[in-house]
Amino acid sequence: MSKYRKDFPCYEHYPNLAYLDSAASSQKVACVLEAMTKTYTERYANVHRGIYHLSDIATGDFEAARVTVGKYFNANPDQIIFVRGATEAINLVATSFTQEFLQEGDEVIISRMEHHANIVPWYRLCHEKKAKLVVIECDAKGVLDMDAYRNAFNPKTKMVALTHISNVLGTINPAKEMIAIAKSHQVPILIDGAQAAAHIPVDISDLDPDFYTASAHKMYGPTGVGFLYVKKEHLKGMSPYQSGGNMIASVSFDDITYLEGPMRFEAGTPHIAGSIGFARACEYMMDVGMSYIQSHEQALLMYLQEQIETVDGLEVFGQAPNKIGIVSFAMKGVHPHDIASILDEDEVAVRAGHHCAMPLVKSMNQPALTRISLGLNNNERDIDQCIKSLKKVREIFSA
Amino acid sequence: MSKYRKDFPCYEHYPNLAYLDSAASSQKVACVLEAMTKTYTERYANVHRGIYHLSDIATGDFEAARVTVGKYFNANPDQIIFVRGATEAINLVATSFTQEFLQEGDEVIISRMEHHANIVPWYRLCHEKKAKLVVIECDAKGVLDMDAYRNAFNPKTKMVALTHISNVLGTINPAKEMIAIAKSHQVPILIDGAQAAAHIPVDISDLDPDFYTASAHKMYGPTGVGFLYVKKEHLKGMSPYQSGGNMIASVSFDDITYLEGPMRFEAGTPHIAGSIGFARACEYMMDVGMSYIQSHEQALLMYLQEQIETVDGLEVFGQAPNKIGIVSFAMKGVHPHDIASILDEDEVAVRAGHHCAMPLVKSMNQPALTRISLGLNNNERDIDQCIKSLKKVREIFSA
Amino acid sequence: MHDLYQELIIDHGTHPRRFGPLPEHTHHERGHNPLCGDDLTLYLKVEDGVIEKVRFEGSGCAISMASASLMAERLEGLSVDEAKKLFEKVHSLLSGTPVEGLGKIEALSGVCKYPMRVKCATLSWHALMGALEQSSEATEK
Amino acid sequence: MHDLYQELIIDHGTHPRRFGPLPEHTHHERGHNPLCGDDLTLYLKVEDGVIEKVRFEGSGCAISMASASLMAERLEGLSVDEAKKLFEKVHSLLSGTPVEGLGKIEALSGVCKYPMRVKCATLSWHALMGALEQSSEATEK
Ligand SMILES: Cc1ncc(COP(=O)(O)O)c(C=O)c1O
Ligand SMILES: Cc1ncc(COP(=O)(O)O)c(C=O)c1O
Repeated sequence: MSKYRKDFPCYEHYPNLAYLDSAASSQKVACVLEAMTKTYTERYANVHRGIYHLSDIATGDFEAARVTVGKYFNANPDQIIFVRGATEAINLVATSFTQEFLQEGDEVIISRMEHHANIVPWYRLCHEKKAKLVVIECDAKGVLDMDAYRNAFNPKTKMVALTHISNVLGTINPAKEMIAIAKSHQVPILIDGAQAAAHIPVDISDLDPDFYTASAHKMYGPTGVGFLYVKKEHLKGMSPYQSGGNMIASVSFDDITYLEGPMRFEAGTPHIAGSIGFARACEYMMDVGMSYIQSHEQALLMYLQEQIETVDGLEVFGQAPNKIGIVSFAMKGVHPHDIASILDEDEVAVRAGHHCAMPLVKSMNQPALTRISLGLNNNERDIDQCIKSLKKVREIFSA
Repeated sequence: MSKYRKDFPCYEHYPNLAYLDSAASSQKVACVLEAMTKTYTERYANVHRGIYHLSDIATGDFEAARVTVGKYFNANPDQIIFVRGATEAINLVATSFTQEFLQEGDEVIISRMEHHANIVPWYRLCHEKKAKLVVIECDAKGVLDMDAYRNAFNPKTKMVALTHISNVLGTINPAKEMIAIAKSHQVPILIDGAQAAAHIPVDISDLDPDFYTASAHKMYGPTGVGFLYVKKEHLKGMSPYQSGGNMIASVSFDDITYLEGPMRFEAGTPHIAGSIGFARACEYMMDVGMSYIQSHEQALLMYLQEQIETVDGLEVFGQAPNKIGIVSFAMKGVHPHDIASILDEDEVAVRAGHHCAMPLVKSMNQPALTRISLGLNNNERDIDQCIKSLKKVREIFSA
Repeated sequence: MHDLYQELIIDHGTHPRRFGPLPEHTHHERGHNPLCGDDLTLYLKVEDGVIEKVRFEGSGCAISMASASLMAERLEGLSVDEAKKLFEKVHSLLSGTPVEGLGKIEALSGVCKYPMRVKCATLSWHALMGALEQSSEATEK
Repeated sequence: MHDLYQELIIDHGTHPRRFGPLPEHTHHERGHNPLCGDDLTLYLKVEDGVIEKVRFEGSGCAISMASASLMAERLEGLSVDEAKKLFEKVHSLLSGTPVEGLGKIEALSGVCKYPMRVKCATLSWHALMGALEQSSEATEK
């Protein structure tokens, strides 16, 4: 049930840790850290344009990382841009793509269940352009209103940005359908895969979105890196985002020409070690197998949903039939911060707050929620420990 | 002479490596890698807003890193923004600061010796705003024309962006004087410290620029992280750069308020481990002592300059009286790429090309240059090995 | 015994004293932490430099509610100067310096070990200082 | 012996053959690698499907110059089809596949071990293909 737990060195230091906050950021697997240390000690130099051996192998490793990440998501590496994370990727699209054509009165579709990363850049852009942010609601179970989505399109609709999986509700949205609908209206669509990438198979070639993004740190990988997939037809037309070295073909004070392809959007020295670590995390998950990961996490989710019923006074938000191992809840009369603090005393790590999804949490009339989120590293004992501690919270607060 | 060489694990794998490309990116010290591995294995969780222990210590380490970086540069941590590197920092300033007030006909001062990172963002901004890019030239020795700089100011001058040290010439520019002059005209100034930060003491409080930046990967630190210092009076007024989680105070679909301080400019999950590694690199250099670093590198530079005279047909570019350990040269009749390839066979790693400074290299009427750059890790043997190999190049090409 | 959630904290956190509006207030101030959602409004009736009556309204975690409740109880009858001195003492307590003579408020001392929670405990106290820095609302009008 | 810089390469790299303009050319094409600065222009005089004369001008590293020089020497007298086949063979050689019957051009075989230098060696060959893909300049006018 937990044969991969040993790959996570955090448990050597905290054998009793019940880490239930993978949705915020996952713990790391040893092979990722080894790959990065190896890069830094044996295979390091700046990439691109260096003629000597170390620069050559660093460049090779860096570009091989792009291939591996592409393979994990079944996408052409020539369409994989390394970025800091999902947040940067969405900003990049809003700035270098949508900003170029969005006009006053146009509309951008997002949903109620977006993370701030997929709200604020669009909000700012719409504000600047006097365009309208159209918000698709979800029902009480946390299922996106697909009819509302379908009906939201009109000739003013110029961009769609939707999450693949909600970081609060766990809902797996019907990405393929969402993309097909946008496509039928010739509206480009970005899918925020930050919560999907480590938990369900993501086949970009099959989904065929215009943009897709995820962050490595939620995929058992390093901080400071993620990717943006861009459909080929947009890659050429998009204006550069940040600019500087590494992304130009030639510079004079009167004329500058930019590179084509992913490097056009990778100004400056990239996060070389991070990209290599990211690829190693992808490889690790491919070795484990996405079907194992899914069934492991689904089994734990079933167990968690069953067990959590035994705690009095809990209300769970997010009951979509199709969801990943994320369970957010409110406990009557107890503030989530108090829950998280008490759980912490029992080495149970859960997150409490608005989860960077204020519009969603507010719509539930909650000041904040407590969230349990699962990953490959978890086992049933983690859940038992959490449930036991939740019962303790009940006790303390009903004294 | 090389007592710190043992701190660089690359030499365990390549005992005969003469790594002379620190200006592109430095090799790493072991303690930096250890600090990051420790973060990832024992002290990892997402930062900010997590209530449990691991998140608490990760947040503490991350904020302590800001303090350490501030200490290294003698700047208030509340004015230190973590970014991907110097390139991102300059883009941030061009976008969130200068763009807000630059008007048609205004002027931005840069210099001939800037890295593309400090050219392209200003070029693009000026292009967009129909403003003028004013370029200060340097003389044959590679010394900035300070008279031209002084005379370049007029009421249209709205921004200055100059490098502290040239990555091709090694010239240490008189930053304090440059800043004072800009200040006397009430024009904000950004100093690109990418090449300065690991080689000379940088006292930001004393220099008092409006903006200062450097990248960790050139400071024996990790990839994917750097910092931007922002003067307090600008920090408040500056509009956010990227947006998403971590930088907002509240979000609804009708209104968004942003945090104040550095976090306002750190959207999304930051490069947590990288920032901690960056701080460890700063600590390492503080332990070694900047005066040791400087005298070590100056002694090697003297030796290199002396030895390189013994190679026939070399022309060295950059003879400023005040310079760091960077020596760029052309060899008559031999293309730099051929030089670098032959040196590589002897495990001598030097860079050949335009060094992301095309306007400078072109002004020297060279298609490219070969560059030797020194760091704390180097010793005289590295230089001997390089000189011997350069003589071999001469031989091969005069056969 | 739980460091953070002593009985007194739970009691005041779940049944805050002096909770409610105070129409006859002379000073009031909102304390709001958008990041964690704690949100309260403090009302003071100050007469001749003495805090005669204290009430507060709002919602938040047990720590913030308990801190506000204990503060409200303690403030009534104190002079404005005494209240300011009390703020300093509580500030020290929550920063980890042992302070004596705070009575029930000492139940908050465990909070200093939880940096993420300190701001919950200080919210009402900062609202107090904000309120006292204003001139009385009557004079304002 | 140095893998990359064999005598033949140094010789052709520093004293390129068929170097210079060709006013009577029927095809020409520029090969330019902005990243490393190698820049050459290739001129061909093609008549009745046969490459009669080849010249090139430009500057670059020894590898790119030698490759262009060896190519230019070899091309004269070949038919356009033969030239295209030659390109395929050289492409294989530079990708690391051993190829026979290339004569002097085989001196370039060491390049394949240096990925960063392969594009120097292929520059003139890509220019050749570019030139041949055009219809002759006379017909264009
Ligand atoms: C759904 C979703 N989108 C975007 C993000 C932002 O990711 P990052 O902070 O790595 O940029 C997150 C992570 O919190 C998320 O859960
Ligand atoms: C002077 C100078 N400025 C800016 C940069 C850009 O730094 P980075 O690539 O780390 O963003 C460099 C590094 O190449 C540099 O030498």
